[in-house]
Amino acid sequence: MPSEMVTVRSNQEVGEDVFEMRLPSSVPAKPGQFYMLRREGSALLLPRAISLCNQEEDTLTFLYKVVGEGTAELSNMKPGDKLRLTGPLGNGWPLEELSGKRVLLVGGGIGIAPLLLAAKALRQQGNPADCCLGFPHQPFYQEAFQPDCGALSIATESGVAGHKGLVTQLFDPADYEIVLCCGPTPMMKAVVALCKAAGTPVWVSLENRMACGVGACLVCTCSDHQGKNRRTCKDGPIFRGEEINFDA
Amino acid sequence: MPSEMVTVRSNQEVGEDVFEMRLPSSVPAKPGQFYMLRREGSALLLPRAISLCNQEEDTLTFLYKVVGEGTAELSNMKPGDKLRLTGPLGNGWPLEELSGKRVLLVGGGIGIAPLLLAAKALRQQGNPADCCLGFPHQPFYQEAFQPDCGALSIATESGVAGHKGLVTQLFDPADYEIVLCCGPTPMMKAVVALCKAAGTPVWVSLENRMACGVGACLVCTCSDHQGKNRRTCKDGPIFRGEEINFDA
Amino acid sequence: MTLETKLLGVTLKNPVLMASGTFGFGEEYAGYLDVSRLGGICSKGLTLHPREGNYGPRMWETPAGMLNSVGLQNPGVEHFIRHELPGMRGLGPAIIANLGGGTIEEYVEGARLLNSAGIDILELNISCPNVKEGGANFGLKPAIATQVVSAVRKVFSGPMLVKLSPGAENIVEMAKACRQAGADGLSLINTLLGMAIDVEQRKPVFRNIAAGLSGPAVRPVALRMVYDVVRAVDCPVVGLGGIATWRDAVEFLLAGAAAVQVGTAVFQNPEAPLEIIDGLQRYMERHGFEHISDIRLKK
Amino acid sequence: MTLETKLLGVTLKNPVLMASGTFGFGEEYAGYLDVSRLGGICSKGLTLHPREGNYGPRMWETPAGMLNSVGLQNPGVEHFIRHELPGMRGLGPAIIANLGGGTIEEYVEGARLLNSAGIDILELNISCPNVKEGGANFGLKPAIATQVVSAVRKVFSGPMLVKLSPGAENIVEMAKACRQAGADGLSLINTLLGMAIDVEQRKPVFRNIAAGLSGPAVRPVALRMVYDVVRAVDCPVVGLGGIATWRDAVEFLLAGAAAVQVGTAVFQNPEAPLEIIDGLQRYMERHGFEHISDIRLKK
Ligand SMILES: Cc1cc2nc3c(=O)[nH]c(=O)nc-3n(C[C@H](O)[C@H](O)[C@H](O)COP(=O)(O)OP(=O)(O)OC[C@H]3O[C@@H](n4cnc5c(N)ncnc54)[C@H](O)[C@@H]3O)c2cc1C
Ligand SMILES: Cc1cc2nc3c(=O)[nH]c(=O)nc-3n(C[C@H](O)[C@H](O)[C@H](O)COP(=O)(O)OP(=O)(O)OC[C@H]3O[C@@H](n4cnc5c(N)ncnc54)[C@H](O)[C@@H]3O)c2cc1C
Ligand SMILES: Cc1cc2nc3c(=O)[nH]c(=O)nc-3n(C[C@H](O)[C@H](O)[C@H](O)COP(=O)(O)O)c2cc1C
Ligand SMILES: Cc1cc2nc3c(=O)[nH]c(=O)nc-3n(C[C@H](O)[C@H](O)[C@H](O)COP(=O)(O)O)c2cc1C
Ligand code: FES
Ligand code: FES
Repeated sequence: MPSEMVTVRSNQEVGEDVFEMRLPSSVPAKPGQFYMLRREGSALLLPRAISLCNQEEDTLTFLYKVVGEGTAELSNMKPGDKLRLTGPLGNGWPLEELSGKRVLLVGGGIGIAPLLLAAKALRQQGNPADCCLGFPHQPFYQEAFQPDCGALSIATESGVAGHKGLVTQLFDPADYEIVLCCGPTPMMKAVVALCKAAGTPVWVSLENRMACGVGACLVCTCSDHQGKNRRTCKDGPIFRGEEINFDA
Repeated sequence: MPSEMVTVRSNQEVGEDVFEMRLPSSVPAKPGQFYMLRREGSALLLPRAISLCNQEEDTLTFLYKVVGEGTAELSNMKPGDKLRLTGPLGNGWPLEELSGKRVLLVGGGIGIAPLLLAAKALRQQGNPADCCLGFPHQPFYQEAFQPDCGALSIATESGVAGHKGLVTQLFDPADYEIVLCCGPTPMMKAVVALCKAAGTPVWVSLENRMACGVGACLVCTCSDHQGKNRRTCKDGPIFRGEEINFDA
Repeated sequence: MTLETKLLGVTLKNPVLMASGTFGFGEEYAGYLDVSRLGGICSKGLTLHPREGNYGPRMWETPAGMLNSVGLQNPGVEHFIRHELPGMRGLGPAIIANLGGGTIEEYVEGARLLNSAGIDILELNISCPNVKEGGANFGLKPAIATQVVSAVRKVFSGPMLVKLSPGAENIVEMAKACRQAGADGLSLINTLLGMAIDVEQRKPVFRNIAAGLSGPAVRPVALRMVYDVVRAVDCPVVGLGGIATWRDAVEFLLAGAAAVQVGTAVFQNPEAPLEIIDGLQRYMERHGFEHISDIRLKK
Repeated sequence: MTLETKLLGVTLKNPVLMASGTFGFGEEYAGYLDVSRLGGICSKGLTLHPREGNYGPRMWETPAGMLNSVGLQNPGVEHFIRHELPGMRGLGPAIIANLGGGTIEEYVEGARLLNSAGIDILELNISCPNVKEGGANFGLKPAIATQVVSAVRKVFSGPMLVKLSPGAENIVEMAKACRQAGADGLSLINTLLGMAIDVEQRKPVFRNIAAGLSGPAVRPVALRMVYDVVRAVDCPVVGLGGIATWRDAVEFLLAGAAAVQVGTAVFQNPEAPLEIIDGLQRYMERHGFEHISDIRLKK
C-alpha cells in the first residue's frame, strides 16, 4: 500500500543536525522519488516530504536535516515508534536518458540525499558518475557515495575538508554530457547557469511547500520560463534546470 | 519551580490500560494534591490533571488510566522523554481533621490513586485507615496499599477477585468517624448518600475538565447545594461530600 | 442499516464527499486510496476560462490548519468537460462540479456549459473575488450573492448546491437568501480569511496578504454555522470544515447535515476518508441507526 | 534597546499583557511564573453586579484550541475594586480592567465606579449578550456597539480600549465606528463563536449550544483582522488571539499592533508569557530594533 503506518527501524544522527532514518517498505521506488512522512499523533497538520536516499531489500533509508518543528519531531522518533509513510511520489531522475553518458552528480548539503540512488543505478549500469558534494562545514555521508562513484570531490565553505570554497568550483560542466543536481536554490541556480553556458543538459530536484504530494492541491507549483505552472510533487520534483524560472 | 520541563524516569503498564509514571521533583506535595502534565510537543492543547499517587524522596509517582487521546499520549512516553509538569495543585486531603480518628478510605477504579498517600500519612501517624477498593474487573495496585492499611477489602463487579459486587457493599460508614473517597461520580454519589444516612463526614476528590489548574479561568467549577460555584482545581479537588451538588 | 443516502435526488453510496480543491479531479489520489468507495467528489474549482492562479507562495502551515492561496488555478470548464470529467466519471463516486467566477456573466456561461455535461450536482462557489467590485467577495452580502445564484439558476436545471463563505456578514441570512434565489441545497463552510507573516523575512507570506484557512482548527466554527443554517432553511445542507475523523463527521450529521465533505484531512492521511466511512458505519451499528438521516439530533 | 513602551499614555515594562478571563486577577498564577515581569494584566471580565456564570460544562478541547462557556462569572465591580484590585496593584504590571454588561446602563454604572478606582486602562468588552435585544451580541453591528462606547466614554475619563468581537459583521467598519465613538485604542480579537457536539451522548456539549473558541487555532484569523484594523484606524491596536510563542507575538507587532495579549497559551505553559518576553528581546537584538514600534512592517 502506498500510504500506510510503518514502524521506525532506526533513526540516528549522522552529522550535525543530520539524521538517517530507516523504515520498512516493500514497494519498489525509483531514484529521485520522495515520500511524505508524518509521525503518528503528530502535533503538526501536514506530513514532511523527504527524498528516498537509499533502498535495500525491504528497507528505505532517508537522510534529513533538522530545520524546523517537523524535522525536529522526526529526529525525536525512536525505533518502534510509528509514522505514516506515503509514497513513492514524484517522477524520479531520468535514468533512461543517462545510459552510456558521462554523468556528473552535484549535491549541496542535505541535497546530496536523492543523488545516492542515482549513483548506485549508474554504477550498476557499468557507467559510474563523477560526484561533487559541497557542504557549509563538516561533510557527512560522503563515505556512502565513495563505492558507487567515479571521481568523488568534496568542497566545504569553511575549509574543514576537501576544497575550501563552493561546490561549483569543483567541476567544468563541459566535461560531462549530463548533470544531475540537488541543493539549496542559489546553488542550483548557479549550477544551471554554468551548465547552460557550457551547453550541458542539467536536471534539478526542487523543493517546495507541499500538502497532498500527489498533484491534487496545487499548492506546490513552480513556474517555467513561459509562466506555466508545474506541480513540484507530481510533474517533478525533478525538472530540466533550463526550464525552471527560479525567480518566479 | 512549580512549572518545569522534567524527564520521564519510568512509565509502565501496571493493569489493563493503567500506567504508572515516575517523574523527578523536589517540591514537597500534600496527599490529595494533583499536577498538570503535558508532553513536550504534544498534539493536544491542554495538559492533563493527574493526582499524585506516591512521593518518595525526589520521585513522584502517578497512576493513570488511558481513556482518551491525552492519556494515550502519556502512555506512549518512554524514559528520557520530556514533559511539562505543573504543580502541586489543589488543596489535598484534610489530614489535620483525621488525626486519631477511625478513618475509612474508599476507592473506585483509577480513583484509588490519590488515596495511597493518605493511607501512608495515616500509617505514619500510627493511625492506619481501613481501605475498601472496588474495580470493575481485574484489581490493580492493591499490593501498594497492603502495607499501609489496617483492613484492606477488595470488590470486583465481575467477581474475579474479592467480593463480587460493588465497593459500597464492603463497609458500613457507621463504623467510622470519617470517610475519604475517590472514584467514578455515581460511586461517589452513593458513598456520600450512605455516609449522610449514617451521619459520618465524608470527603471526596472531584474531577472536572480543567484548563489553568490554578483557579484563574473558572472553567472547572462545580456547584454546592446553595448553587454557589466552587473551583474544582483551587477550592478542591477535595470537598466535603455533603456540600457538593452532584446533579448540577 | 445502510450508508446509502440521497442528496438533492442523487443517490450516494455514503455521505462522505471530497471537498473542492483538495482532491483534484479524483484521479490524482487514485493510487493512494480506493477512490471508488467514496460517496462523491467535488472537482477542483472551475472557472469559464483557464486560470494559472496566484503567484508566490501558496501554502503556509498553521496550528491544526493551513492557509492556501492557490487562486482558482484550473483548466477551464470546457477543458474539464472534455478531458477531466470522463476520467472522473469512471471512478464511481457522484461527480460534483465546483464552479467559481470573477463576474456574473462568467458564472452563467460556465454553468450553461455544465448544464449538459453530465455532472451529478453543481456546487456554486460564491467565495470568489468579484472583479467588477474591486475584488470584494461575492459571498459576503446577500444582495450580491443572490444575483449570482439566481442568474445561474436560470441556466442550470440540475441539482445545485451553493457553497457559502464563513465570511458572510450573517451566515443565516445568507443561507436563507441563497435558498430563496434558487439553491436546492447549501454547502458550508469554505475557508476562513486568515494571514501569516514571515517574522524573519519580515513580510506577509502571501502576495495577496490574506489567504484561506482550512483544517481541524476551523471545525468548531464550521459546526456552529452548519447547526444554525440547518435550523433556518428548509433544504439539505452539506457540512464541512476540518473534518478529519469519523467523530468529526458524526458531529456534522448530528447537527443536521445531509452529507459531509472532507478536505484538508486527506493531506495528512490519504486513508482518512475511508476511515471516516468505516467509523460511520460502526457508529450507526452501535447506536442502531438505519439511515444517515436518523443520526440527526432530535427536537 | 528597550521593551518598554507606551500604550494610551501608560508606560508598560513590555508589550506583553495577559488576556481577560485567562489570568484571573493575577494572583492565581503568582506561584507559577514571575508575574511582576509582565507588561500588564487584564482582569477577569467584570460586570456591575456579581454573576455566577453559566451552568453545565464550561470547556471543551478542540484541535489547537478550546471552547469556553464561562459566562462572565465574576464578583462584580465593587467587590473587584475593594478586594481584588489592591492585590492586583501590588503585583507590578499595569492593570487593565475588563468590563462587560448586559445593558448599556450596566456598562455605564460599572465604568463610573471604575473611573475613580485607580486602574490604568479600561478595556470595554462589547462581545456580551444584550439582554434587552434577546441576547444578540453588542459587538456585531456598529450602530449598537457605538451606543455602548459613547455612553461609557461620557463617564470614563481615563484611557479606554474597546475590545472587538471577530463576529462583527465587518471588523474594519466596527473598528472605525468604535474609534469615532470615543475609544482611545482597540483590542482584538475576542473568541470566535463555535460549538461542539458530544457524539456518544448525542447532544451539544454546552447548554448555550455556542461557546467561545480561543487558542492557536484562531491565530491566522486574528492576525488578518489586526492587520486590516491597524491600516484603517488612527489609534493604537492591541493584538491577540492564539499567541503562544514569541514568533506569534512578533507577527502581531509586525502587523502593527502596539502591544499583544496572551490568553489560552498560559494554560498549556504557565511560563509562556515570560518566554515570549525573552524571545521578543532576542528578536529585537538580532534585528537591531530600538523600540517596539520599530518592529512594525514598513510601507
Ligand atoms: C520533494 C522534496 C524532497 C525533500 N527531500 C528532503 C530530504 O531528503 N532531506 C531533507 O532533509 N529535506 C528534504 N526536503 C525538505 C523537507 O521537506 C523540509 O526540510 C521539511 O519539510 C521542513 O519541515 P520543518 O517542519 O522541519 O520546517 P518548518 O520550516 O518549520 O516547516 C514549516 C512548513 O514549511 C514546509 N517546508 C519548510 N521547508 C521546506 C522545504 N525546504 N521544502 C518543502 N517544504 C518545506 C514544511 O513542510 C512545513 O509545512 C524535501 C522537500 C521536498 C519538497
Ligand atoms: C484533579 C484531578 C485529578 C485526576 N487524577 C487522575 C489520576 O490520578 N489518574 C487518572 O487516570 N486520571 C485522573 N484524572 C482524570 C484525568 O485528568 C482524565 O482522565 C484525563 O484528563 C483524560 O484525558 P484524555 O485526553 O485521555 O481524555 P479525553 O476524553 O480525550 O479528554 C478530552 C478533554 O476532556 C478532559 N477530561 C476528560 N476526562 C476527564 C476527567 N475525568 N477529569 C478531568 N478532565 C477530563 C481532558 O483533560 C481533555 O481536556 C484526574 C482529573 C482531575 C481533574
Ligand atoms: C488547497 C485548497 C484549495 C481549495 N480550493 C477550493 C476551490 O477551488 N473551490 C472551493 O469551493 N473550495 C476550495 N477549497 C475549500 C475547501 O473545499 C473547503 O471548503 C475548506 O478547505 C474547508 O474544509 P477542510 O477544513 O475540510 O479543508 C480549497 C481548500 C484548500 C485547502
Ligand atoms: C476561559 C476564558 C475566559 C474568557 N473570559 C473573557 C472575559 O471575561 N472578557 C473578555 O473580554 N474576554 C474573555 N476571554 C477571551 C480572551 O481574553 C481572548 O480574547 C481570547 O481567548 C483570544 O485569545 P487567546 O487565543 O490568546 O486565548 C476569555 C477566554 C477564555 C479562554
Ligand atoms: S503538493 Fe499538492 S499538488 Fe503538489
Ligand atoms: S481549571 Fe482554571 S479555574 Fe480551575
